[in-house]
Amino acid sequence: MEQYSSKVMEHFAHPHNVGEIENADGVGTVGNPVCGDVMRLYIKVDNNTITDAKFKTFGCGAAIATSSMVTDLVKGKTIDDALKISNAAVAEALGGLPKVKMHCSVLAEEALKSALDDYYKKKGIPSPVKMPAETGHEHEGE
Amino acid sequence: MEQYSSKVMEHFAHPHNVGEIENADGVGTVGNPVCGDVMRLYIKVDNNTITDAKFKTFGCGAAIATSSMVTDLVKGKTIDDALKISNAAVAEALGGLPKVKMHCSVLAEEALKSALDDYYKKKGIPSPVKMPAETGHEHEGE
Amino acid sequence: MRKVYLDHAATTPAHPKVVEAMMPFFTAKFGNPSNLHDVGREAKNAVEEARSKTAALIGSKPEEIFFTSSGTESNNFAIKGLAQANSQKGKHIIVSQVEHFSVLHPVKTLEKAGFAVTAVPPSREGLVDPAHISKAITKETVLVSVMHANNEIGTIQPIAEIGKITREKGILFHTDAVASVGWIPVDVQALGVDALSLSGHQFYGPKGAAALYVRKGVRIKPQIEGGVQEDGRRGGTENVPAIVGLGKAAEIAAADMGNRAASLTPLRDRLLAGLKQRVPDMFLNGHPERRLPHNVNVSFLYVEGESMLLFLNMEGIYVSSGSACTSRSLKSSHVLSCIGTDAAAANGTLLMTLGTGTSAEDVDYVLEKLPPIVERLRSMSPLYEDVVKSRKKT
Amino acid sequence: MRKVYLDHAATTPAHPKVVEAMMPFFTAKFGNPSNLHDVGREAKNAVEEARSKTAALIGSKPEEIFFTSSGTESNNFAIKGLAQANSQKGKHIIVSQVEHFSVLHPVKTLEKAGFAVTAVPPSREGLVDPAHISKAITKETVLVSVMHANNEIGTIQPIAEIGKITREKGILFHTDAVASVGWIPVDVQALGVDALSLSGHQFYGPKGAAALYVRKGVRIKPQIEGGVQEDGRRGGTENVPAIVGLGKAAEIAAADMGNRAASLTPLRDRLLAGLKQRVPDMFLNGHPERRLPHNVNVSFLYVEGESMLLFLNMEGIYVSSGSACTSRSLKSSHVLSCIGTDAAAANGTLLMTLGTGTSAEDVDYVLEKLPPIVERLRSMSPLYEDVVKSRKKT
Ligand SMILES: Cc1ncc(COP(=O)(O)O)c(C=O)c1O
Ligand SMILES: Cc1ncc(COP(=O)(O)O)c(C=O)c1O
Repeated sequence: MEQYSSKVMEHFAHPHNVGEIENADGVGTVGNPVCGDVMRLYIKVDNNTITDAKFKTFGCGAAIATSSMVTDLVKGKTIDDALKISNAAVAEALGGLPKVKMHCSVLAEEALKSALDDYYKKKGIPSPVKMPAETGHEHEGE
Repeated sequence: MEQYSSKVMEHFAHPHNVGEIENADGVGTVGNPVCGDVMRLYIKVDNNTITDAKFKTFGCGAAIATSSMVTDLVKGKTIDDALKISNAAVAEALGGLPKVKMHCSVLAEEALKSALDDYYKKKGIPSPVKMPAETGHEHEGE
Repeated sequence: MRKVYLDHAATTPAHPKVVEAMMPFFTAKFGNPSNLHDVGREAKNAVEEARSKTAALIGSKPEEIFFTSSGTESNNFAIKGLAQANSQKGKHIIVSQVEHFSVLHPVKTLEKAGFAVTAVPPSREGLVDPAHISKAITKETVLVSVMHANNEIGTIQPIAEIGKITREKGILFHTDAVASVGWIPVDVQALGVDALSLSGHQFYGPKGAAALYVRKGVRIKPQIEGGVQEDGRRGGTENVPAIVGLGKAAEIAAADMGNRAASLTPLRDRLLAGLKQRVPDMFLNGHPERRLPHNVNVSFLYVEGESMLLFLNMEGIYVSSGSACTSRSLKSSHVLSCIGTDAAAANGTLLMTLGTGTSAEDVDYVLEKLPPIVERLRSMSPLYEDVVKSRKKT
Repeated sequence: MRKVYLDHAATTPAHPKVVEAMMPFFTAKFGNPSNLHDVGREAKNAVEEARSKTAALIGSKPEEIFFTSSGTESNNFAIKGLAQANSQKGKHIIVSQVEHFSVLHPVKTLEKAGFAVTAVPPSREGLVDPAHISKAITKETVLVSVMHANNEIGTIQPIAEIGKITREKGILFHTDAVASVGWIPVDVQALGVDALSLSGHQFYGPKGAAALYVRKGVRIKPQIEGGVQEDGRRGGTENVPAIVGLGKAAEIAAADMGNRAASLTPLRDRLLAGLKQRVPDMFLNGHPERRLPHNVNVSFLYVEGESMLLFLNMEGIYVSSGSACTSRSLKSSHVLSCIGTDAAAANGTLLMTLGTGTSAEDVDYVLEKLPPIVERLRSMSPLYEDVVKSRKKT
């Protein structure tokens, strides 16, 4: 495996926005403990703008760092702009991810989309959210 | 390969009885340069006793040492006793030989027998010499 | 900061005396053992001395020891070499499901080449039942391979019992003793095995030297071909310094053997008991008693292994998550899944393996640092959140 | 007594800087590269640095280098791995007759498994004619393997010419460059090869570390299976110290490359010319010009190699008789017999290979000591006796 970037290690060691938001406007939980990663993302939306985001993650170093980064990225964005955040953008903001850990950034994107989807549903608005294609985990070795 | 004994190295470094005997009473040449060993043994016989023996050998350390030893062993022996010298006796007198070099002692026995055979033939006596079975070289590795 | 290396199942440092023994063979005594001159002879003698010492550690004859480059190579050599050389007897192989991949993958390769394979499942504690082996044997069975001790969960198998069965039936028996040699007594006669793998870097020898014991008279097909080395069984210029180092490590282990288990077992138990006391929702994997004296394999619910490993690393504590040899793999341990550990829990597994230099203070340092890490990660875990909430409800 | 080691084709001492580079990795930095913690990371980084240095020596990308334990293993891996992974293309292999046994034996094993093999004969000087390779190619040909330089007779093959042919026909091409890497420039791009073997101990690196270059995109079947190491291509805990040493040796060789051939060639020629002057009935084996700069392979008529070797040994001169790698074998060199050297003469062959530490004084010492040894042995030789007598007659 390639090494984690210092940015990844920073976000892993001191993750931003850890926690829950009581009565969140949107919550998304994605992943599967069997595969080793579960992310839950909470958002608070005010006037079409994401005013707060928090997460809880069960997973590896990259999973925690991407969760931290994606919550950083969405705060202050309109929901339309938030929808445009791709996994590549999350990975890039972290200074890159090891190839075998790219799926963590996909999971972060999924968690965000899932939270936004939940927001639309709660609002009763038809959801424009398209979930990214499930890439699956690249299983190294065996 | 096992190591040569110090006795072998002694006889190899300072072989006894190297040379020719002019007008020898018996000469035997055995072996094949293709296989890496040729021994020629000369004997001088007086009154049924081997009074001198010399050799020339093309071959490895063990071939030279066994030649040296077999000539030592036969000197002073009656031809009947000389006929009883076996390859095992030559090897033993040298403190043993590496397994892959045992064929050299066989060659030494053959050389002696061949010289004795020649002696009988020159004398016009029916030869009682039985040549030892050709054991062939054990080829190690490939 | 204190540095506590608890990953001895992955690799050990070479013993200082091992390094000292190796040093001359890089430069002053650098010969190739195949050469007849003094420079080669010196190297040859050193290799043969190491062979004797390695043999002495496991109760074999020197000429039954074949040096290889790793435990992985020894296992490949044993499995493929024995099966190929004896296939006239039959084409059925029996292994346990908890073998190392360096046994399982060669077995898979043989399967593709026409061999039939039975993989016997272990118990919940990782034990292979000799009766299961017995039942699996057919007329076609040519080889049984069961590891001596499992490198992940530490369970020690009943090899002598299995050896009795295979001997009775005239079937070849190989054991992968890479995880146990040097840590607990291993004797090929007592175990009744025909082949046994060991690896130097697993017990304070150097990397690059390992061995396969093959009982005299047992046929094995060379896998690295084209050299007269190792009696024609394994080609390639011998790694003389590493082989010398392996010999030295074997000598040291033999002398220290009584001491090793005696001093490691209480430390292992201190670590496990301390963790149990401090961390809820945690359990031991493997057999509680029949286990390697330096092995602690525990699963922490609701947290993931790599993140624990990385936080421990920041504290100067070095451990493995999941399998010692495949911790770069995302796939969780096949051993844990074979013994029925829940997949999510398996993802929260740490493997801590102590060494001869581990002190009680080291253990206490881990007991101080690890529980808060688990706690912190649980506070970030959605799985834990769900559990807490559901507990509150009931 | 002066000590003159002229057996560098058998093995070289590790360069002092190589040993220095290796030292920390036995104890202080002893980690297993597969581990994610800092101790493992440190080892992993060292291995990757060594990979880059090794790649730089032969003009490849780092990710095209796979570390093994010996040149023999690299050759086994290349031949079996490439043939097995690409057999859908065809089952015909072409080699030269003068390949090392670590190529020829795996080829034989493949032959037993259903491959067809063409072994191309060399010229009297040991050269393989590219036209012969071209002619031997069929629709079924999947792999060609011709060594870069012969370890016994020193002949350097026209690899780039053969590479052009194989490339044109889309056939895989492996070269065993164990005898040449580190001594003469080797560039995988210029040679046009898909795979190349090299071995550390052959050029001042340590024993136990070697490599196989495999061009990116070329499929190869692992031979030592069950590990994630070396990108899943070659299992087994990496021999970190030796790999670091190989990297260092590669770095030193790359820097010193221009110098090596330039300083060795005149010494080689001085030795050969001096012998020719002093010893009658003697001839050079191999190509007079297209040969390794440090290789002198000569046959002395009427005397046998081992006895010369042993007498030289007593004078502190260390050489090989016949094949560098199989001098424990009684069978005389297959290389000499392939190039048509008379069998009796082949038995009187000495292989003297110089090194970077060899001086003109060393060469002169050999020129002083060797001729009387040959003379003495001839005086003891029945073959020589016959020749002298028949000469007298005429
Ligand atoms: C041309 C050639 N190939 C392969 C080998 C085998 O290499 P190793 O000794 O590293 O196994 C040798 C050894 O001398 C060699 O000269
Ligand atoms: C039980 C077992 N077998 C085989 C191996 C492979 O040994 P090596 O790392 O020397 O290749 C290991 C490695 O940890 C092991 O634990």
